Amino acid sequence: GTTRENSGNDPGAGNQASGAANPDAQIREGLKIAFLPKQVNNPYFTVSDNGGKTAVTEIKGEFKEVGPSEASASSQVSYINTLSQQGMDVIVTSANDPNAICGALNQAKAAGAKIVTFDSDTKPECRQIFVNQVTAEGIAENQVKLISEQIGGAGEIAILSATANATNQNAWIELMKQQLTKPEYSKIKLVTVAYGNDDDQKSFQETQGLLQSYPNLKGIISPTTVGVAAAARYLSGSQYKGKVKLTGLGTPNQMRQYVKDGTVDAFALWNPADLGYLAAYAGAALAAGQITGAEGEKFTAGKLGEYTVGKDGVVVLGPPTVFDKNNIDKFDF
Amino acid sequence: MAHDSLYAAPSSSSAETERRTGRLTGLRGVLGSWDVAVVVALVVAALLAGVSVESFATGRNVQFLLLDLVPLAMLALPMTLIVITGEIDLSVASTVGLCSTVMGQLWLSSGLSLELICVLVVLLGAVLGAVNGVFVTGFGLPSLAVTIGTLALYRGLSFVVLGDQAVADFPASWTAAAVRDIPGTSIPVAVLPVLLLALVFGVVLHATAAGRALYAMGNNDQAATFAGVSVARTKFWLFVASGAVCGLVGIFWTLRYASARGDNATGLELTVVTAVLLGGVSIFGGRGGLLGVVAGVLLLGVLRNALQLADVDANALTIVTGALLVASVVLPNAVADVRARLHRRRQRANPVAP
Amino acid sequence: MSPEAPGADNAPLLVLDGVTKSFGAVAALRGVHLALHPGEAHALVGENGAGKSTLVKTLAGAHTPDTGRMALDGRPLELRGPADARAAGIAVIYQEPTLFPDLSVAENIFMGRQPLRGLRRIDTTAMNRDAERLFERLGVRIDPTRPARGLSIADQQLVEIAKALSFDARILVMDEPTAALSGVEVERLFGVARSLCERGAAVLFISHRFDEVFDLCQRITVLRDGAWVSTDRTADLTVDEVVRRMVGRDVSSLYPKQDAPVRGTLLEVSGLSRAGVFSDVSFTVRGGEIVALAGLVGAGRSEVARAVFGVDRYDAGEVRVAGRPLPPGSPRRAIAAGLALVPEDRRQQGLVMELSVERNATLARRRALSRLGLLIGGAERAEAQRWTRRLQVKASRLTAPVGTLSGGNQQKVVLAKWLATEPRILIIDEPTRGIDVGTKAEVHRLLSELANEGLAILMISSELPEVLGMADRVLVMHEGRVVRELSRAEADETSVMLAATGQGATA
Amino acid sequence: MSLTDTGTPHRRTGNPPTGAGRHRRGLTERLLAVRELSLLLALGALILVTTLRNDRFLSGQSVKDLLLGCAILVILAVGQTLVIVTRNVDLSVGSILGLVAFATGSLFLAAPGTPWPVAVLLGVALGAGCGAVNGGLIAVAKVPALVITLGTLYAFRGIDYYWASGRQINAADMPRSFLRLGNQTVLGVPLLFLAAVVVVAVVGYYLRSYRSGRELYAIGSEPAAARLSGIPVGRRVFAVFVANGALAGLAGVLYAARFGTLDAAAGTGLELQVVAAAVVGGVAIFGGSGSAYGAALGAVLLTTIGSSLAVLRIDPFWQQAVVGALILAAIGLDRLLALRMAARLRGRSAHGA
Ligand SMILES: Nc1ncnc2c1ncn2[C@@H]1O[C@H](COP(=O)(O)OP(=O)(O)OP(=O)(O)O)[C@@H](O)[C@H]1O
Ligand SMILES: Nc1ncnc2c1ncn2[C@@H]1O[C@H](COP(=O)(O)OP(=O)(O)OP(=O)(O)O)[C@@H](O)[C@H]1O
Ligand SMILES: [Mg+2]
Ligand SMILES: [Mg+2]
Repeated sequence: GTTRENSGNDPGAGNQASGAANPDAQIREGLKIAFLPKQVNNPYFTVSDNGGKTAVTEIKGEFKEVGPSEASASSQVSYINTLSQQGMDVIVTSANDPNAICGALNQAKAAGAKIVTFDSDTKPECRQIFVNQVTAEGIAENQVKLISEQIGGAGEIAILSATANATNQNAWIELMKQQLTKPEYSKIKLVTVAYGNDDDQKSFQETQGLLQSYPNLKGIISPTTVGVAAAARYLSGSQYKGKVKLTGLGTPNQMRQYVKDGTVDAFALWNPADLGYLAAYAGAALAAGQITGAEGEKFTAGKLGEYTVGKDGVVVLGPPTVFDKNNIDKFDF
Repeated sequence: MAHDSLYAAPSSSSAETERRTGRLTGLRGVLGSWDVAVVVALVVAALLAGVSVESFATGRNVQFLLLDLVPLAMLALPMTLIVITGEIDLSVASTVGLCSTVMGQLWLSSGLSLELICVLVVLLGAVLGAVNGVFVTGFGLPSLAVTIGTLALYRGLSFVVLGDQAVADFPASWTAAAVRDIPGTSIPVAVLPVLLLALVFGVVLHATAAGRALYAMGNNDQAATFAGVSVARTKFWLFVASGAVCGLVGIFWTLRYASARGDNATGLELTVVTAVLLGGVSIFGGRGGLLGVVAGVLLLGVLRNALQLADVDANALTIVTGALLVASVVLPNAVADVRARLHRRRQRANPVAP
Repeated sequence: MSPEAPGADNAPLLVLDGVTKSFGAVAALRGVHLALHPGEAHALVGENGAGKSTLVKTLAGAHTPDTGRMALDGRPLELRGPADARAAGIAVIYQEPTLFPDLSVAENIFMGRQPLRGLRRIDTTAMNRDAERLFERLGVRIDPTRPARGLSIADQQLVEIAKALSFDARILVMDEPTAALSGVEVERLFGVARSLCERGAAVLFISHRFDEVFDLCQRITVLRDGAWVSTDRTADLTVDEVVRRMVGRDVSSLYPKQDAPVRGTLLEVSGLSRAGVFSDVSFTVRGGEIVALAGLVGAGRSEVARAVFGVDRYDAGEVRVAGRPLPPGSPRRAIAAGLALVPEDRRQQGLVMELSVERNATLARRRALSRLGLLIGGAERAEAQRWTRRLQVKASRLTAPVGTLSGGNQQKVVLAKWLATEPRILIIDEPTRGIDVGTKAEVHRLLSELANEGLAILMISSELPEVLGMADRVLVMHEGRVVRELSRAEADETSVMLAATGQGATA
Repeated sequence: MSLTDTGTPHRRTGNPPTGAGRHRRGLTERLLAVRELSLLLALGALILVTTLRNDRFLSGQSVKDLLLGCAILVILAVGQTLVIVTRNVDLSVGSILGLVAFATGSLFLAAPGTPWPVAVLLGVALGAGCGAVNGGLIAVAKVPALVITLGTLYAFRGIDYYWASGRQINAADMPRSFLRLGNQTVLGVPLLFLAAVVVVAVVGYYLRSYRSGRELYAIGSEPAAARLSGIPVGRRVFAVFVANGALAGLAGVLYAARFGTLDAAAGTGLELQVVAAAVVGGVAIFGGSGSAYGAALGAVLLTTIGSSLAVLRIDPFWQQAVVGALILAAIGLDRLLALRMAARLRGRSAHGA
């Protein structure tokens, strides 16, 4: 029979960029670029897709946003099929599952579409470019630094994550644990990771549970927008407000209130609109043949300037922005 | 769901019987039967989509459409029989999820061959179905409540099995086989087992003594018992069959998406129930047929696919699904009501001489 | 003849004039006239399916007549629903009990009219007390606080009666209220009905038992095929005359069993017990023989039948069919062994109301009718036709839902269903409950014929004439035990009665 | 002629009636009380075990959190009880809640100065409107509630999505006075919980002590009989759906006040939790029995389990599984009680009682 040993799978067969890039190629007008977020109805993706729309308008292409109303890989597959059926030039997507949509993406690629992933990647061989909001290392470093500053470099902390199998979150958490082994953080102890399932109420309950289980808790990192908002809301209405520190990844609009009322000192996020914007440009560059997804290729992304394709076809947006009392009113998303 | 219907007990009120027969005859007069009506709706929808939606009527699209429908169609088959007996199984999607994660876990850590794993997964599905069956028939609990319980239980267990992992390294030959076409056509191979199952379930339901018994117990399980039908045993085996089919779907799902994870097929149960009801099966049991359900599944698929291709918002799709379901039950009744009213008016106009 | 005739001595309370009602193609009522006078009990008789229950439901506001007028106290009455009928002072006991199993008996009686205390809240204490008083009037003891679920049919019927009485209605309509009752309760019911009449109420009474009709009622209206035939004073009528008007010909109301050669023992029950229901029941039934199981309502006869057939489990004892032990708890095996059970409650146990007459008639025989596991449509239909014809089932088509048939015709379909299995042993529980005279004789003739063909028949019946006329042997049950076995010669009204009431029992 | 049994004592089918006027609790009611008691015991045991493991579970803050956490589910479960008792079910409550919550947010966006009572009223009205759509379709077109509300589950949610089109409304968009509703306490008890208690008390008392309340049980117990006894079944069922919609609307407004962050997905999947709470609380899924108090206790129990698993740091993966197992246990217990009662009734009516 077929067993795992003899199945001859070769995981991580890198991204084979085909053909040669022509850095001077022109982006033609009327490129059909489709954005397929994890889920429509998710404000975060609405913002980033709008960034993409801005970019597509700049290059005089046709923009379209489609997607499932619930964040599942299977419905994403059916949308990818529809898009390839409609003859899209570029599909920009954020994967609900790194593997599940691979088959459909490969089929779409074979039908002539260029594939860009953003926010959440698939396996590298299924797409040409992954536009990463920030490197996982960057996030981990930033988050640990923020919490350490807030709790004065010592004490127990916990992490409130999204779902237990969220790829991003898990990678970040792994790297945060590595960060914490550094000597400057030696007095900080990570006691647990809780999962709020990106569900507001669940995250709220989990925060509550954390505080009860760990009376000495000094800080919480919640690297997910839903989680950090729920945790902030819990803290702001509880006796722990201001005593237990909270940081994480959140949007300024959601967190503004809690920054102002002193529940939260500082948190971080990249600009999701820029992320979508960059992804659209990367897709256009691929379609034009300016890049193929090989390491070292360069392209210009409108107002954001020039970007270089890194290893495995990854393009990094840049370091995250830290929001605090002083700058939060300058942002609206 | 016991024989005493949720909304109004059959037969005990003749007003009710009058309405029901009115509905039946009314339909028969207008459309032949609900089955036929769904088939007609399907054909009309497909023709309209073919004409008005670009790239709908292409081989590739047919392939996509059918592949997307395989799990729904498979699950709808045993569900039809279960609903006809007056029960319901809301745990199907969670059972699929649990079968999928167990398949992943076995593949990841057991070293067993995939063939054996598949057999084990189908067995597991049957066992999970049997658990439902024991609660419903053995302890005599309402299936709606039991399967809401196992809906949560099985989904929870599927997260327990694989946790935050996703198993994705299934052999390419297997994952490719799940989406392969029948040579020379654009019809996926996976459609064949669905057809076979549909045939089996169809024959059992419509042409065997057991099928008759299903309708009888759906309407009045006590009378069925008195007529020598082993109501409990039959229902038990239906739940087992449903579970086994969930196992098959779990395998298909895992291979098609090359990914075994805890949240596979979440929420599918409502779509399955929608398809079955759209196909004309009465939620109270005792009425409906398999042809209608198969047509209902296809109708749902065609509409979704066509609307997606026509770039209709996912939100509108949600509304359409809901509206379709409501219309499918409201319309026949409304038609029958109007006819009955007309009939009465005519009667009043020229009364029978005493 | 005008509906008010003959000799209206007082103005009628309620008048129905030219009432028509059809269900699709079936004309259930065709221009019916009826006048109910205050202080009088009025009987409505007719064959099964004559339209009696339909008339009752029209009076109750549950059916809207297609044409025709109703008048109360000379003023036109229009009923838009049962609530209107109640408001008009019409109380109805339907043919089939309509209780709420989850609610307490008292609430069942007073639903919608519960006694209130301050802030319009329900006064539960007063309600239970009132219910108790009602039961006292009826001379029965039912705990008003117990749920209605689990009441025997007789008790359900009593609760229905209590409910109707609680209205203090001006018009009391009773659709076969006595079908499930035994002598005492019937007497009590009649006592109450008479006292209502004395207070100026009008009673409409429906029954297939003529002794009751002649006992209680002052007038009799006969319906035939939905049409009004006659209304007369009871004093001017004889039973035979009424029957002739109902059926349109002369019938003998009883058909005594022919003597048939008695063959070997087919059914042997020994030491059968079920805790709290029956104990140590033993008897045998031979081919060609009709054995009657007599007793008062609640004696446990139906329970024995159900246990023998395998619908209920039993704690001890054994059932043998033609010498072979029958495994307990499986009606399927029982059918395979040649047993058939015509249950007492056709609505719950006998029929699948939404399925067609045809499907119902072949339901118990569905396995035998299939070839290689597949059912053959033609064979099913032929089989259904054969039996419905033989039993003269009146139905518009064989594909009509059986729920649309009249009570008596439904009963015939149940019989058809079981005779179609060609059993060796037929257990038949209240074979003629709710069946009109003509058909009753027909059923009796049929039973006799079947016995002649060698069937062993165990018949449970609460009607003494039926028991005495049909049975070769009579087993009398009292409180869950067989207390007496009487041969045909020994059995007469007194001996059966004495045994059934537990007096002079020598088991 | 039928058998006459002149001279025998009356057949007994129940206990000899006790003296009139003495207050007795009916068998039917006593069964319910047992059900509610067992829920309270389970709840007590759960709290005890959790507290033994972690004494902070009973701290003021934590109790406040618990009460806050269950309030919305309690309100929904009570509304659902009204519906289930009539042998119907409303699967669209989650969607109604989401729609109303988003509407409330939008209201404050459009008219920031709206006083909060107006928002509450409008939310309740919108919920009642949604309920009227359900009830209208069910009562007028005479179709099963499960199907209709499964349809409107999609439809209302779709409308919500459509309206929101990916927008989010944040706490900052809503007036403080309104948000305080979600957090404020009166004598240490959250306002939200008090609202839930009022709802439970009113509905519970109504169901038990008013004619129309009892009629709901009658409808659920035997709809055809209800119709024949002159109960306006259509009107009552319609009213029940409107009431449930209104309660879902109220829950939606409270949700907005409590969570502050609103998008179109609020309340997704809540319907199964609500039905589960009612079922765990002893409301028979096929109508005719159950009480609002039981359903409320069921909701409290489910929420407490959620919190205590989090506190006990039980692998979160297990949580859903535990909830599922609990539902099975609860309905199993109901069945057991019912069987015991049936046995008792049989014993009572046995001969020579
Ligand atoms: N709801 C219904 N739909 C169709 N036909 C009906 C309906 N109710 C009654 N009928 C038909 O109307 C006729 C009269 O029925 P009804 O029940 O009034 O008879 P009945 O006189 O009460 O008979 P029985 O003595 O058997 O109770 C029958 O032919 C019956 O089949
Ligand atoms: N559903 C039930 N639940 C509890 N006890 C029951 C039930 N049905 C019957 N009993 C009890 O069982 C005993 C016998 O029942 P039943 O009245 O059916 O006897 P029967 O002799 O067959 O009378 P019938 O003339 O009504 O057929 C009685 O004591 C009765 O109270
Ligand atoms: Mg009748
Ligand atoms: Mg009996």
